[in-house]
Amino acid sequence: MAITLKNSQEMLRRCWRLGSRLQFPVTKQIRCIVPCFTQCQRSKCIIYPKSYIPETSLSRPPWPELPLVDHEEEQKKHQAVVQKVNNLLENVEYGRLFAVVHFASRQWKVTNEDLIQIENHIEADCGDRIVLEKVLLVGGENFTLIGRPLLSRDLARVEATVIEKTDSWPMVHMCFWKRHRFQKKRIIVQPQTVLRINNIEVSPGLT
Amino acid sequence: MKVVSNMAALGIIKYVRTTFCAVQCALTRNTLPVRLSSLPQLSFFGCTPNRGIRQVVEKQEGKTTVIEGVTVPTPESPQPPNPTAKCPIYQWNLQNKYTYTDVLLLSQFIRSDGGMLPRRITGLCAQEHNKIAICVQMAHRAGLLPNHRPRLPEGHTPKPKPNPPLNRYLTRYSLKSVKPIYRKGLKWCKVRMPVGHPALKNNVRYSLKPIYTKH
Amino acid sequence: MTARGTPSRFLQSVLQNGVGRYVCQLKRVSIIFSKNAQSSLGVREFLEDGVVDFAKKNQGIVVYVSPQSCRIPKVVAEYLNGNVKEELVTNKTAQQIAELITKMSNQSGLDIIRIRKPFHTNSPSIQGQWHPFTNRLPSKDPVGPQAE
Amino acid sequence: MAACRLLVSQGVLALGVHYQRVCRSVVFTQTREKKRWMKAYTLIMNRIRRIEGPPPPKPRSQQPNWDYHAEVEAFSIRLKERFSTELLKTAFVNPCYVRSEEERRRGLGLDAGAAALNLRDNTELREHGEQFTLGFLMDWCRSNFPSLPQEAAAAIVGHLMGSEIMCHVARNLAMEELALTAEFPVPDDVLQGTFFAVIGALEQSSGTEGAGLFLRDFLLTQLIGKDLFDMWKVVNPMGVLVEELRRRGVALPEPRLIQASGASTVLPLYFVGLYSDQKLLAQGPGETLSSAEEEAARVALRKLFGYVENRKPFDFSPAQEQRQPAASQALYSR
Amino acid sequence: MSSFSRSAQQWATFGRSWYLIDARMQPPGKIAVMCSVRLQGKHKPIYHALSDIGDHVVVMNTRHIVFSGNKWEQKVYSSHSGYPGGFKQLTAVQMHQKDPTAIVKLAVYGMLPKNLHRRTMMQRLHLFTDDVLPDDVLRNLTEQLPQPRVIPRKLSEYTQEECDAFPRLWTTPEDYRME
Repeated sequence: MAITLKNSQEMLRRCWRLGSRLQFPVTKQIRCIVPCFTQCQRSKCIIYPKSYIPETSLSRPPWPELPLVDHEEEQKKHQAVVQKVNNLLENVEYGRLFAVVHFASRQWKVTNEDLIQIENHIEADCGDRIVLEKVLLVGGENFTLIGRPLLSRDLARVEATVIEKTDSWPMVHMCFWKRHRFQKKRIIVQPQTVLRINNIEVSPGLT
Repeated sequence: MKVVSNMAALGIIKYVRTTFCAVQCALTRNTLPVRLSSLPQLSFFGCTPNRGIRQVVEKQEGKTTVIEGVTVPTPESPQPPNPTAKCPIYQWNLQNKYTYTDVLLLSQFIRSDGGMLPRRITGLCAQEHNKIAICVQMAHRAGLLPNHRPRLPEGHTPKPKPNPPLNRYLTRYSLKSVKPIYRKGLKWCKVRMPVGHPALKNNVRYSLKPIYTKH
Repeated sequence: MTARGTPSRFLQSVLQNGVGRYVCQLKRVSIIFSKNAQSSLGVREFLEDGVVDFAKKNQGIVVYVSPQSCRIPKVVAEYLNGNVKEELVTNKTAQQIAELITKMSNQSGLDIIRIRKPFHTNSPSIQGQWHPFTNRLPSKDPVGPQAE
Repeated sequence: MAACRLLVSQGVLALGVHYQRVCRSVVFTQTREKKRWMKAYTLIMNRIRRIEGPPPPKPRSQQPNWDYHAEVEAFSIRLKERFSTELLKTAFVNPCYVRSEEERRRGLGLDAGAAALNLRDNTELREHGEQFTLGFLMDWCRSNFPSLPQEAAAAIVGHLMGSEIMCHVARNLAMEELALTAEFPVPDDVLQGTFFAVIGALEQSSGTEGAGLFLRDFLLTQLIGKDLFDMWKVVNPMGVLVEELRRRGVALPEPRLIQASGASTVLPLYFVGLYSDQKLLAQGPGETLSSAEEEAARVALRKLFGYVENRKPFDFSPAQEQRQPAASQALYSR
Repeated sequence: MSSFSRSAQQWATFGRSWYLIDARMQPPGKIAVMCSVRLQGKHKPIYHALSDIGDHVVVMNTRHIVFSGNKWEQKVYSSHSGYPGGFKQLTAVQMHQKDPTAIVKLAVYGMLPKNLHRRTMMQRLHLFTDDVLPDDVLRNLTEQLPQPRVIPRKLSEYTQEECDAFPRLWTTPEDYRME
């Protein structure tokens, strides 16, 4: 059963591919017709395909027709870009880097020598170096590496130092209903941690 | 030799001129394009009125001279992509694919004074005829079709209007018949202003927004 | 509750602490307690158990112990940037006092007030800040009806 | 001021009257009624405080809980440096302190031999430290910004060694309380000198490298977020740019208006581009055409000198780890 | 990247640009949508509701706006002066004849957020009845925005080739006589 299902799926996929290949000449033909139409009218020998529609305001979508994507060309372009960025990274031809890291259930855009403050204590002591491992994005002046969703560990590395573990200011949480003799007051003090981003590194391992 | 009706619209005249030339060519050569031989059949199949240009043929059989009007199949305009359908809109796959802005299409179905050609001539089906009529009306009101008014008599200058004409489109009702809506009503039952025509509701749309006829 | 009227500052650090090396910002702790008052029982206990360990562990912090005849024992912390913070430790256990002193040594001595943004950066943009003419070609064609 | 004095005298007079009354009635009785004199008293005291200002600051060494030796020890440990304690203590002794102390002793009536303090002051250390700092900073500037001209580097070093930055750093390292000076709110130049002396002491006790790291970690971090032209005041950036380009043999810049918006309003925005040999050198926004041109010249200078905002950040990695990356790279390469 | 000085960067980022919109044959609602977005500054990536970063918008040809449906006759603009008997109702035609810029102005005014910035933002909207703009406005302009509605062409505006390119949908019978 499983095999047949697989087969049928494959068949479907093939059909779809064929169809996509067939579509191309058809659309091309339609596009050809319009300019040479006046000539053809004189010679009176046009046969329109079955799906031809004279050009009206609604005969085709208002957006311009996009050319079909050529996979090989796409691959080539992709390769060229990757090669370029790898070269950049290898020769260290970038200046300051920035990164978007996910830490303490928030996303932070950080660069070197930044401070970020987290609404809780973390296990590291003050003065410890930690590595922020969930790196979503690393960018330089003229390139940006975006993870899907994360960049791999050996590609990007963001280090930080814990410089302060402190408390927040006493936030007053006041509840008061008028005419009901109801009020409650809570003073909330939250633990906070301040991190200093020390460095962001990228290694040229892009594929 | 030929009965050619007066053509009203510009495009039609143009078209007839070309056909005329073609006919002459065909006559001089005395041969017909092979492909066109299927045309009489076409007219036979579809119950469109018998169209074509008749040629007078004189035959002498002994003493009697027979003068006959033989229908010469017109060197036809390009064959529609879907010839089995009856209505020209369906023949050209144009159902739900035209609005009031397609002046080239609409101008083929109007007389010289701007009115619609009768349905028995054009061969449109009732719904399409109705829709085209609506579109023609809206195109007139939007000022897209040329001024079809009768010419003023000699020496008559029209009164200068105090204000320039106002631009409008998708106008459904005649300008004099509508009244201003002074009382809009409450929020949940407002009096709406119709825009466009419900007959055009089935038109193709390429956006996600539905066609909205009550503003 | 809205906190707009309260004093506030931005996130900052003393002398870019942590960029090069980390410096503990607490420079001096004075523990003021009474030798026989009930309220400084915990302090006395702490002095017996933990204070030597603490001082050995953090040699950069000078710890002063001064017995006075006072009812309210307190811990006075002085920071590198000159701020002085006083904490009352009346009726606190040794454990709590140890925690308190550790917390003080972890702080930077800046005022504990509302912090407006949880981040601070000196280079806000690496790829260039936006302005109305970003990604626009330099053009000097006059715009307007007369240009057409 | 006169009015204030009058108020004070009146208040004191009223207080005196009350005092007299209290004294006259009973010698010492506790009255349970409302103390009506209290309000006037506090009011006047507040006024006096306001007029006189806060009391003069007292040096930390004269306050309770002060152990100079322990403080100096803690200072060196806190900064994770290996100072020799003798040198460090010497570095904190300013000549003015020695002088004033001797004077004080003489005033107390001690004879000259007993009055003389056997203290070395930090004059030598200060000079040594200053020279070392200057040399180190110049080298650092040259290695980090190779294309920076001499006067710009000098301006950066001057900014870092200026009394403002030095005093800020010294105050935040708690050097103010440790420094032995004649007058208490330590004057800026004395504090700066003390800082130089500390640097000199460090250089002598733990070598050039350690002192360099100390300077890098505490003084050069003050450069973070600083713009080149905050430190190097250039009046005519266009002239500097022209000179620089001429020196490099590039075509001279040609300012062109690229974009403009709101030209006839009071808030216009112009973008001026500097083209050199039909290539865009830099562009700059401004309120007027001249200011935009100046800004463009500044941007071009920053680009030429490699001091743009997104340049490579300075290397502040800790000293031990500087060897580690090489090792790790070797590992990776295997 | 541009490494401007801080003050110059600020001036550039918060500089106000001037947009030009041609309202010829455009419905006032669509014009108003474009205007209100730009007047509030919502097209900028630095938008914040509390910062006043709206741009200037110049709308020309307001005399030649277009209404769909029968709105010229049906649409009613009501106002009340506050005095007894001060309720006034004008149809769109009357309004347009009275003041050719009023319709666009009211449409934009209605689309702006109802707060204290509304009048300030309206002051940054410049309406002109025709395509003749004064010189000091012309000098400010930075960009002309594309028109939101595609103007349909009249039959007389099609070229001969385009007419020929459209196929003849039906053939005329020979015996039909047209006037």
